[in-house]
Amino acid sequence: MAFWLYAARRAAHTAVTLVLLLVFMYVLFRLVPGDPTTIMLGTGELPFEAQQRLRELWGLDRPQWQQFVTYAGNLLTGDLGMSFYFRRPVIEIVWPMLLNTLVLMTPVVVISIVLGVVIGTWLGWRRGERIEEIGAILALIPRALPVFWIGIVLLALFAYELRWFPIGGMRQAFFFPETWYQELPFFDVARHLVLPVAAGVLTSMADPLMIQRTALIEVKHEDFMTHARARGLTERAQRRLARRTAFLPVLTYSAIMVGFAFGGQVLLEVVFNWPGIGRLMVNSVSQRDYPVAQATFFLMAAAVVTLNLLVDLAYGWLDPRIRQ
Amino acid sequence: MLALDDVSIIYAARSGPVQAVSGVTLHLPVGGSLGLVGESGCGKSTLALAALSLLPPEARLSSGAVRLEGQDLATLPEAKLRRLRWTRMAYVPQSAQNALVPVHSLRRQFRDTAAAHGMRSAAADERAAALFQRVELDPAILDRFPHELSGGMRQRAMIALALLFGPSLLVADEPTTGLDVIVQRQVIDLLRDLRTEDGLALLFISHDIGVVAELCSHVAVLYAGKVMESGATDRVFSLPNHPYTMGLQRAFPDIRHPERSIVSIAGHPPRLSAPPQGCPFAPRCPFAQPLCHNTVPSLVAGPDGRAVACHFAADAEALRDRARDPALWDAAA
Amino acid sequence: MSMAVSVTDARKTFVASRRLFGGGTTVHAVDGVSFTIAPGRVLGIAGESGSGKSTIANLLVGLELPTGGEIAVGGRPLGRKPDADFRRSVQMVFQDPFGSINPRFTVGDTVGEPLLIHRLGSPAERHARAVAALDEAELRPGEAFMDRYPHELSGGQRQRVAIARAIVLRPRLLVADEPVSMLDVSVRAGILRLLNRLVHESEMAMVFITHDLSIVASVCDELAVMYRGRFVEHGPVRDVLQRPVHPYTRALIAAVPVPDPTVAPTPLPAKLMSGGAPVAGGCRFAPRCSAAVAECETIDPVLEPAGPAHSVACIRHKEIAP
Amino acid sequence: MSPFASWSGGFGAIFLSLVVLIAVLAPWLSPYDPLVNNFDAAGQLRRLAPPSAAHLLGTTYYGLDVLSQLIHGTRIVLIVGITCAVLIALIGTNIGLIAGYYGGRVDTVLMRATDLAFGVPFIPFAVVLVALLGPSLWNTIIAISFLMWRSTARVIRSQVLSLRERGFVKAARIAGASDMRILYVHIFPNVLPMALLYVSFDIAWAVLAEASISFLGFGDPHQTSWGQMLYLAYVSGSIRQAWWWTVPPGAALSLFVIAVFLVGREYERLANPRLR
Repeated sequence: MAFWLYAARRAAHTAVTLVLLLVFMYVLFRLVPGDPTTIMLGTGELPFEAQQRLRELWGLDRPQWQQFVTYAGNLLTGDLGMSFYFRRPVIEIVWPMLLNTLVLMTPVVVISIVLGVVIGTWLGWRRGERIEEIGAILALIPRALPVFWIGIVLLALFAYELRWFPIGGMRQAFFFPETWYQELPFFDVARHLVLPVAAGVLTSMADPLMIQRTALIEVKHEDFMTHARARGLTERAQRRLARRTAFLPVLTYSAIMVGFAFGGQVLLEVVFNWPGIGRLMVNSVSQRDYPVAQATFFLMAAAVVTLNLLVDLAYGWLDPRIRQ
Repeated sequence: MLALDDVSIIYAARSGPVQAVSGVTLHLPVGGSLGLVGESGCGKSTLALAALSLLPPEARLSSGAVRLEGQDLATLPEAKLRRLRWTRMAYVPQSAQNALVPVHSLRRQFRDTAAAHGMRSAAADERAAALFQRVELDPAILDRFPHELSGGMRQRAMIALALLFGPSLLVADEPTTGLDVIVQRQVIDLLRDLRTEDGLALLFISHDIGVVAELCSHVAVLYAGKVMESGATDRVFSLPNHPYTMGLQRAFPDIRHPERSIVSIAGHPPRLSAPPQGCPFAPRCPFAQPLCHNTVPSLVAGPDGRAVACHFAADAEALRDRARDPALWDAAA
Repeated sequence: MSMAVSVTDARKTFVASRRLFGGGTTVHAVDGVSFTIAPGRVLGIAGESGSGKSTIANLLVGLELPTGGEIAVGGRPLGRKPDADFRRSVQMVFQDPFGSINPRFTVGDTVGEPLLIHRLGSPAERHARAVAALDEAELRPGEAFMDRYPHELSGGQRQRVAIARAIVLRPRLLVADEPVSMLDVSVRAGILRLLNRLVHESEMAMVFITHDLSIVASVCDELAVMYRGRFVEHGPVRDVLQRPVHPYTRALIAAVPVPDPTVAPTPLPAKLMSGGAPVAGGCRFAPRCSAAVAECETIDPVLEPAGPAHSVACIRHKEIAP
Repeated sequence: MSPFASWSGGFGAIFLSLVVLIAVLAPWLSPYDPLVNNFDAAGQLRRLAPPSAAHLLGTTYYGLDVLSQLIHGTRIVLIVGITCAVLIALIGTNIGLIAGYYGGRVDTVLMRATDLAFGVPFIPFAVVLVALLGPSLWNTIIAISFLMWRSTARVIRSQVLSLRERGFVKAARIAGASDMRILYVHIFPNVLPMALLYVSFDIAWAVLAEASISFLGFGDPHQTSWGQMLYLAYVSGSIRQAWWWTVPPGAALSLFVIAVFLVGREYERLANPRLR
């Protein structure tokens, strides 16, 4: 089957998932006791008349499905409503935070997958050697560590104790460069990135690593690897072949990993005071600022669904069998 | 061309070492054809891999030597061995479905193989197109992926790939198993042509004595990792000297004689982790005597280039007469 | 005499390669097949993969429902859905002895299960019937096998367990789908002889599906050769094997390797392999047939008599008959 | 198989037994009530006291005994781990079984639901749900189980898809077995090893998830969980000096999860010989 047909089908699939996701969110955020008119004012001690006017204004008197259509339409067009807390359009608050989140998340995900695949291939290829056995068990350990705890330990050690890195945030309020390289525009942000990225990579590297290792061990037993050896392929070419085939499960996993990465991201942002949407979400939930909470949740979910689609497309590209 | 001298192979299994092949000696002359027949688990595929020096890590050559054109493969460094593979000896495995790289087009697999031996992509493409014509495949198929082809097409593509460097030895391990009869016939015809026209030496492994009879001038019958009988195919099949060969032959139906009843051989092959003390076939042999259960018969070469491992090889003629009666085998089963 | 099985114009179509929008291509896996089998007789159905022989097997045992035609077992037609009676009257033996028995069941559980499902007899009676079925399948003594697990058995023994499970309900029809093709050569004859004996000593009929024409003679009474969803030749087994009429049957027989090195293999006609797709409304074998004439492209042949009990679907059968 | 590998599985098993023992005996083992503030002789709150004979692992900012909290935390870990794993296994296995066996429309609907569950970011969802329903241990368990069945469902479904084509399933259908019988007598026992493997990993993930939710401040305020200990250490700003407050709960959490992984790995090794 042609690749584009496969791509179209996956895209249609994603659209359906996105709609379902909107329904899911609509229901989820209506689990809040009372309705927005009462939440907004905290106590709900508003005169009945005024409440009624607000209900009409916000369309809360219309049938559920109409409310949902308006809601979905608004979200999809970027009209995320007003923040109860900041009294500003949600989009203005969320947008810069989203960019900050990507600044932290991209290196975490990319480095984790690259390191995981490289180390996983190495371990899988060396199956049965003593170093591999120890390596495989060592690789389990970081997967078991809670990311926020690693963050705390890193902070206590490298920020408070050794003072090598800042104790959190993304930029320093009053930063005076001492040498030339400190004057580089991204230097300050990079310095703030080191600890959170280290904590993130340490904990999210383990999964791609273990998956790549397991897949490689399985691939090594495949007939086509014996045949590749029979064809006189060099050790390097054989390993490239194995890595290429064994990478497919990692690719599948990377879609799931993005979902997890947002979870880890929330924790990282809280521990390191990173001004991203994860921390914003936790704060807005605590402050019962539901429009903001909803918007951050939607953005994360939409990002996961979109990245899932991209991974599916990459899979279809790399594995011709899947296109059927 | 290819010589296996007293080859024994041991697998390290979970339950302990398993002697998959013991003391097998085989010779395949230049341009010759040798069929290995036997039931599943008799060591056929292990021997094929040993002939290519491709044994998996858990298996090892515990004794003997495999020689290709006089060179002992075990003594060659890996780099030399690698260059020998595919240029001098090629391999057509049992399942082309699993042996072709699933994520690469056929063209890519030709090119990768070519690159491993220093041939350029353009030259590889040209050669691949010519070879596809040789195996009666449309060269346009080169750009397809293995899963897009039928079983017969895949197996022929596999053979074309084996011929990339015009090797002098082809090891084919059950290349027609799982194919439909007409497609199987096509593959057999192709292999026969390669043998007679291109002078390719063929080591052919099969459980089907009919296919071996059509394709190979010489045959070795394996049982429990040992050669029971070997020699020229027409001699072995017309005058089998070993009771196992006789039974195997009687177990095979012949479509020209639907009235002939086929037999089963009682029992099942021995477990190689705990082989019987005497002749491995003794527990299933209708002619077994106390001697057979205690002493392993050695493979004795006869005058006509044949060898047989049976204590009663001298009485073969009488045994053959008795083996013709299906009641004999039924009584044992 | 009432027939154990009668199949009239059975059809099964599948929708293949579904598109993103709209329908897809229909494949006629079985395209108008009729036959009857008397109790105690065996019909062999031979053909290459994709000929529709496995679909017939699935239709006969109710794993799939026909899209047209009628299937009746013991005179009772299969209605909209197979009912308990139908389930009791047909059973199947599968190709793969390793996949066809639940690895977590003992032999006794496996063989006794059909009795349990149909709530036949007390536990003691069920046990006795399962032991008897094992004995009949030549696993003797049956009692000794009851508590064993499949992994303790050889391939041949597993296939006998599968046969015992199939006969424990005393079905009217047994469908054997390539029952020996995954077994070692040395044990095939035993299984074939067992099936042969079970059918011919009882009122049970059998359909024996195979791709290997060389073994049909030892089990079957009649043989039908299938090509692209149709029977192209049907007759007494030795008659078909020794005097095949249809060009396809001839090619199939010629392609079977002969275990005699002194006999040169019969060459196959070149057109057999190079032929393209059949023309609608014509003979489906015509593009690969070396005996085809222009008419073959326009006439879709039906089975017609070519000898006693022997029929062939070829418009030139009289001219090309041996 | 190397002794090293089985040694690691044994270590995991011993550690887990120890945790169960501590959880059962928690009231007798812990020297203090984990939720009662401790005062010194002068009546002063024992704020951030370093480890001593009286408080083997020191005290918290609120004057609570760290060791006692740690000991009581094992109970939360086991309740959350086991309850979630059972819920997840029940939901995931059944969805996988039903989707894989029935196929067609049922499969499409259930797999869409699974896709949706994969599309929802897990921790943010749990935080929102717990915040909306009100922080409590039970709500945390619901929030965790509500999404985590997804991996189990997918894996079990793919196993069922291949089992469905096996002869013994067809044979059962031909013999007239009901769908329920085929699903739960024939197919289920054959997917059980895989389901159990996922149960072991789900215990680990659920415990980590509970810790994360508690660390974000949405845990049950009336229970002492290890995640909550870290939350309080963090928000009280004590992480720079009170290592005795931050290291033990984090290390205990990690060791518990490692132990679960090691036992799961050992089990996988037995179930899947290829990984030996």
